Amino acid sequence: MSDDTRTTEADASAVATQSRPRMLDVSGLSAWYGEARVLTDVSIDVAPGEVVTLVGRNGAGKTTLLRSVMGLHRQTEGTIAFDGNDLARRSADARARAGIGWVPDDRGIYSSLTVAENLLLPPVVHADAWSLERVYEFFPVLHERRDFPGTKLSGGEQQMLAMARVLRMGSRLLLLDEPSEGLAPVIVSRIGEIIREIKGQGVGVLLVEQNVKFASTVADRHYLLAQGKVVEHLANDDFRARERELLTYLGM
Amino acid sequence: ACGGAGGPQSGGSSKLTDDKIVIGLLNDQSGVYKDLSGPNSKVAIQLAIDDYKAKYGDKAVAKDIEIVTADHQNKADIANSKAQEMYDRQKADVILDVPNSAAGLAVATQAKAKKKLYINIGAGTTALTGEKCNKYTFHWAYNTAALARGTAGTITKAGGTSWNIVYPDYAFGQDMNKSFTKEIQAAGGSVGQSIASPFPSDNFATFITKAGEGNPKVIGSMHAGGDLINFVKQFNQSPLKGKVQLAVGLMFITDIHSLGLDQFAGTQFTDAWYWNFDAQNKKWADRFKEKTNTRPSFAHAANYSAALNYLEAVQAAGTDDADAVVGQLEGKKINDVFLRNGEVRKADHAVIHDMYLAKVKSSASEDWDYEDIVKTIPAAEAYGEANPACAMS
Amino acid sequence: MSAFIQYTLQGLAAGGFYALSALGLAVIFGVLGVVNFSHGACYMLGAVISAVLLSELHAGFWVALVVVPILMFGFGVLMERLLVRWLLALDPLYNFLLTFGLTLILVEAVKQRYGVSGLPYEVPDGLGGQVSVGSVNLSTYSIFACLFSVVVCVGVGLLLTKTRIGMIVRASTEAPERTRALGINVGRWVTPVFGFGIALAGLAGVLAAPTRAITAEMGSNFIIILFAVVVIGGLGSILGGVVAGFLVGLVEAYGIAYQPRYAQIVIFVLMAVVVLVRPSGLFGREEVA
Amino acid sequence: MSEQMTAKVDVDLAQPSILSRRNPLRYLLLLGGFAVLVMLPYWIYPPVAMDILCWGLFAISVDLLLGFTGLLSFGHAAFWGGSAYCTGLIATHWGVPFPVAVLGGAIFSMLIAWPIGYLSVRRTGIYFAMVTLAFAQMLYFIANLARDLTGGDNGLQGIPRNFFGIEPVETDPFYFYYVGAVLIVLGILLAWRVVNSPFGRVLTAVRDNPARARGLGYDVERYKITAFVISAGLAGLAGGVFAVSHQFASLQELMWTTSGKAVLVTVLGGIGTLWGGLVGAGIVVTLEDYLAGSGFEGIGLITGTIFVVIVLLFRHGIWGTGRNVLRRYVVQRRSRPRD
Amino acid sequence: MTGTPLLETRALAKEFRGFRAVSEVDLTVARGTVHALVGPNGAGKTTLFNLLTGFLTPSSGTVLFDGHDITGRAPEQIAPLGIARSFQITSLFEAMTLREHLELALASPTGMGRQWWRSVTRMSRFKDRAMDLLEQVGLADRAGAPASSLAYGQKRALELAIAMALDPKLLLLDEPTAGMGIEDVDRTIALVKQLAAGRTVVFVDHNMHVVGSLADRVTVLQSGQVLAEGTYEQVRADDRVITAYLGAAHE
Ligand SMILES: Nc1ncnc2c1ncn2[C@@H]1O[C@H](COP(=O)(O)OP(=O)(O)OP(=O)(O)O)[C@@H](O)[C@H]1O
Ligand SMILES: Nc1ncnc2c1ncn2[C@@H]1O[C@H](COP(=O)(O)OP(=O)(O)OP(=O)(O)O)[C@@H](O)[C@H]1O
Ligand SMILES: [Mg+2]
Ligand SMILES: [Mg+2]
Repeated sequence: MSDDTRTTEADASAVATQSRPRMLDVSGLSAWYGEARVLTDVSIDVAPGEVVTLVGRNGAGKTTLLRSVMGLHRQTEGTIAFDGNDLARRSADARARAGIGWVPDDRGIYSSLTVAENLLLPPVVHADAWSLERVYEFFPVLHERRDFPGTKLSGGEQQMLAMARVLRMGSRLLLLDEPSEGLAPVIVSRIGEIIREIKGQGVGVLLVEQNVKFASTVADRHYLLAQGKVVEHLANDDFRARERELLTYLGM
Repeated sequence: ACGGAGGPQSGGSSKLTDDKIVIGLLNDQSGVYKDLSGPNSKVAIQLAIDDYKAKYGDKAVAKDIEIVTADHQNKADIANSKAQEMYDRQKADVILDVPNSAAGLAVATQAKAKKKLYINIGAGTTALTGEKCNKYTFHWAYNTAALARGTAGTITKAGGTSWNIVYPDYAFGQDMNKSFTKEIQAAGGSVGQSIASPFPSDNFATFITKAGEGNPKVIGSMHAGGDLINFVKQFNQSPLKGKVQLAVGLMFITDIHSLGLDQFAGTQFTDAWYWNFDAQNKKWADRFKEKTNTRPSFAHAANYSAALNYLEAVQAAGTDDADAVVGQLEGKKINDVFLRNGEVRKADHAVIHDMYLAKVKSSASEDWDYEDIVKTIPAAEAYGEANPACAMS
Repeated sequence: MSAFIQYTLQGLAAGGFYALSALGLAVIFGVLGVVNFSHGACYMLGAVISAVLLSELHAGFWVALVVVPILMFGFGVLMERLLVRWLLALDPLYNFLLTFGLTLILVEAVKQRYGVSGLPYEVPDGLGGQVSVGSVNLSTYSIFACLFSVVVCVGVGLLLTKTRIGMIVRASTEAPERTRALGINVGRWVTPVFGFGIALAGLAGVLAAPTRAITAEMGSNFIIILFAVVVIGGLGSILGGVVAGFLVGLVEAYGIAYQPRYAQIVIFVLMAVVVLVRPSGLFGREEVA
Repeated sequence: MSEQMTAKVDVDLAQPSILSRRNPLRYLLLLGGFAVLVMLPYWIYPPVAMDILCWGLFAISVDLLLGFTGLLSFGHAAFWGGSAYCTGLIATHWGVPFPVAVLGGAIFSMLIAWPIGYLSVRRTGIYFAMVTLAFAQMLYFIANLARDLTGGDNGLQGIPRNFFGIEPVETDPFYFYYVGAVLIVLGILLAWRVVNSPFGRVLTAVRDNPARARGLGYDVERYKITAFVISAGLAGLAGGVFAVSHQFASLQELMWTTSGKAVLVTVLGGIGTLWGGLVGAGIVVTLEDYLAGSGFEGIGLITGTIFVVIVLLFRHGIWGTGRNVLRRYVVQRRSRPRD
Repeated sequence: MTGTPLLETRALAKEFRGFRAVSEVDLTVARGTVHALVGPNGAGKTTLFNLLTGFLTPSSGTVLFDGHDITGRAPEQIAPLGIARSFQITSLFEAMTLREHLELALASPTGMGRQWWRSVTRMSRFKDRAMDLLEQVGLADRAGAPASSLAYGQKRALELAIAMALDPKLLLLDEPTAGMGIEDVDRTIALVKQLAAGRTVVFVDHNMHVVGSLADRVTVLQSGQVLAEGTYEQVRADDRVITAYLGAAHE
């Protein structure tokens, strides 16, 4: 298993995470859809106040990894721990209440709920949660459109709504699946600001991104995923330095 | 006590088709008429067969008598194909009962086409002895015209001279409305308004208000089944209760049984037969109860009577040939447990007999003891002249 | 003029009852997206159970008013757990068909057990008689039934729009998995709401028992009128259902007063007009893609 | 865009027909079907056999909408019953040979289907079902009120069965079956043609994604209305033959339970299978006929249970399930190495 | 003829329950150009597309296509005039094969779709053209597969092929590269370039790389109104555009 050794080496050399307390700890995770194995022995971790990205081609298994952490994909092996507690026996809603927030890749806005209801739906799980006023201040368009059905928003506005929703929960670990997709550049950079801000409050972020440029502006570390395996693990500086090379390597 | 006049002929060599008599009972065994007639009619017919066999013993023309039954579910199309099947496949010599007008009329068409006997009991429509009458079809127990003569005539003559009528807007209700209006006027009364209600309907409050306008002495409800119960319940909650008399066009003892005496107490209606009318009826009702653990409705008694008289006619004709049996039945005068002063009227095949004006008791001494017979309406008065619309063919 | 007032009041009284009867249908559709064809049958069950309570246990109207909704709630929970839930993820047509089949079973079962001609029931003590003002008369019971219905409708409306429950259940039915991931225990909500809708149908049945014929078939035609009510009001809109209930009650009463033969057709004509002019109903949300 | 919600019914039309034109099994099946058609009145009581064909075509007409256009009509009794009455009236008053009367009835159904369809197709999914149901109920009330014409609840009795004076056909259900069957088969062929036509292809597109179909330049509403009218015509054809076969038309034909039964037959046979309707009709009609004579009182229990079980467990119906099994078998055989 | 613009809107507006998603938009698209529509989220780009193609009815204003007023017509009336669109979210007939998709598109203008009395095999007269188009977008080998089995990028390619099949004079593409990796983006750019030969194209995209490589002209929308218009270079340098859309960080 040369891949495995390489990962371990990367782990040891690239970043010194061992000393820090871990918030999310995934180890030896494998996942299947029926017979097809889409994740193989993946080990990653996220510390509080840290932004970690998952980078990889379409179909590499990024979304599957997030869904497994959330407890929505159940056909897995290996362990997932949050704050040191094994999550295996916890349901998705228990995980969410424990402080894991998820922005799905399809945004997951409810058409049968208004914008405001979309925001108010999930429970507040932590005292750091953004207040409704703050959310509206940051995303004035959501305030303006608060009584419209959620899916009447434009594509990009829905993306903002999904983001705003987890902020309002006050989750301490965010799983963001391509949050910049379909957003105007100016909004993308504001999302970047948000991420940096909540990071300061000790929130951990696991970010899946196609937009490598954006990823490198917010992240501390990067895991490179190919065909369901972690093939590289880099600190952000290394990542920037090797950006061209990595892109060709990943076929991005 | 059967008035059959035909002398017994020697049973010896059978002149029966397929050596047996098959009686088809086609009725509603799962729907609204289930209690009124339904499966228990088979018991009644079996009693008739037993009586026939006991009476003629070895001399009986029909030795082997079989009953076949089918459930038409109140659907005319099923009644139609079941009737065909009974006549063709099961070799039924006669079909009995068939409640529900559409189904009853559909079977009459089959009887005519197959040239086999058909004795209707459960349906009320006068069309069976009117425009749709035919040689092989008999109508045994009642029709809407007889109900009107009984109830409307009697109540009007007793002083209920001004009426408002509410009737359900379908063939039966319209027939009833017409017959009632005619009889009320004939008896010297008047009808202020006739109000049609959609069928089916369960909110009658406004209809009742409307029917109370103009201060009539009597409100006539021509509804049946669930509609009738709805009407009576809501009438009892209206201010008219106790001020205006309620008369109903068609009511069965099973309706009283299901709704309870107190809702109906005092209501007058016309019945074709009542089990506790006299000793003869009571005796038969006891036999029936032994087998079924319940009291018979008029339909059960009529099924018994129709089956028995059919067998008597076969006995008299010495064959089950339909034309011969019809010949025996036509014009026959009958007195039995169901038919009093009965006659199989030749002109339209209506089987006329005495009818009864009944009043619902306010308390019962036993289950099913619900009616006081106020008046016996003689057959001729109840049925009037033969239906002129009938061109017997 | 007083006749007109009389008809209007009668229409309103009937309308309140229509509103309550349609309420459960609207609740279940609004929150689960299921058109419950068996709503009429559940209404019938409510009435039949009341009658049975009376004849077997001598428990009267007021007891039934409490007990029947509880029993029907349990029935609804069973129905959801055993049947409806497996089809929630599919097209709503499947649950429509399922509940249609269930209707046949329930009606037949009641027929088998309690016969076809109906069960007796009486107006509860104290609610008999009439209330008269001048020449206008209304039966006390119908006034009670109407007021009771309005109170229940308002309560349910508040419950579903002003509390989190309605929101949660709507979200849960639209996307159960995603809702779970937002920290909401979905299973805990869907079943009771379905049960609640069924309990409302049962409640309407109890209210009907004293004034209507209690037969196995009593819901079969009623459900069609209720469909018209919810289509006019806008499927899934509670306010719409209530307004349409009163509207239908009034239209029917005026119909009976001035054109009795066409009283029932008028309801469907009204529906056709609404569909033509406002396809999503008076208060309906636009169908969402 | 309120257009986007059309029934996402469980159909699997995408797979190409398993039995290609060359496959002998295809012709064997066709031959078998034809043989059954011919032999049916020998095996079952002829009027019941006729009922099966009528209900089969009726179900096919429902499937044309449900399976191929994504519209659940819960008011098809309007067209079946409407035609039954119209056929009866034409036959009674003008004494024409019955196929002509049936044709007249079918045309009448199409005429009433147009305005109903025009109003109904504005709604989709479950709304469509409820709106059609209500319109059918309206027709029921009207037929009841128009007693002079329809006979009210007594029904239209004694519809003549004129057929060029050919005695056996006019009186014997056995011979009548074969003439009626020709009409029904023509209807089935028409349905088959429609489904396998360019028009049918567009219907499938409309069912799957109406907005996209509009974007391609197809007038979605018009296609839906046309499909609705064609379907009504087929239901009318079936209802007309049914009326002539029974020689009457009753209000039962217009009742919503009749619409429900048609949907039951369709679902039982398999939505989107077309032929499934015939299989479903065969089962439901013979079952009803058997139960009517069996002394069993709970018919609703049985039909209701069938409905529930089919919807829960065999959503593809009998034909659909059978076809899937066959397909799996064929695919397995094909993928087996040939050596 | 070449003088008149192919598409022109005059004071076009759309209001949703009192909210103006598009207001007073005057847009002119010259024949044979590739025109990009950019702007912040919710600026009204998709709404504008819906107005142009009849999926929404304008509250006021007019749409002129080829000099004819087409305001308020239904999609099925507008498509035959030669306007085709792709959807922001892929919108296909999931159960149909790729070839059937194209045949359906090719048959649309011929009116064959109304023929219910003919065999569906008549539609295979479009087979050659359909295969041609699939070849062009590199999907020929998947011709018999159902659309549901395609990967995201392939679906977008199929959308383009359908648009080509309609042989429109005007092609409207809503975010053709959203959610694609860099490699697929480049392929799509090449495809659109190929498509644009001899046609007029209007597209929406948030990827400036795509806008830069394709657009002859760029219109920037904000809050339903035109904020700026010009070549890519002009627009990119516009201060208002930078603050409203690109953001200060953007170069
Ligand atoms: N429901 C499913 N059933 C079967 N296979 C699936 C399913 N969902 C995903 N897959 C497969 O699993 C693999 C990983 O998918 P995943 O969605 O995790 O990829 P991803 O890295 O998020 O890709 P993208 O960048 O396109 O979002 C892919 O090959 C995909 O085809
Ligand atoms: N059907 C509708 N009902 C109500 N509001 C709508 C509707 N469609 C769009 N909107 C609103 O109109 C505005 C413009 O939406 P549109 O989809 O055109 O934006 P867009 O420019 O395409 O944005 P994006 O880049 O995010 O896709 C948005 O604020 C949206 O909320
Ligand atoms: Mg993904
Ligand atoms: Mg957009």
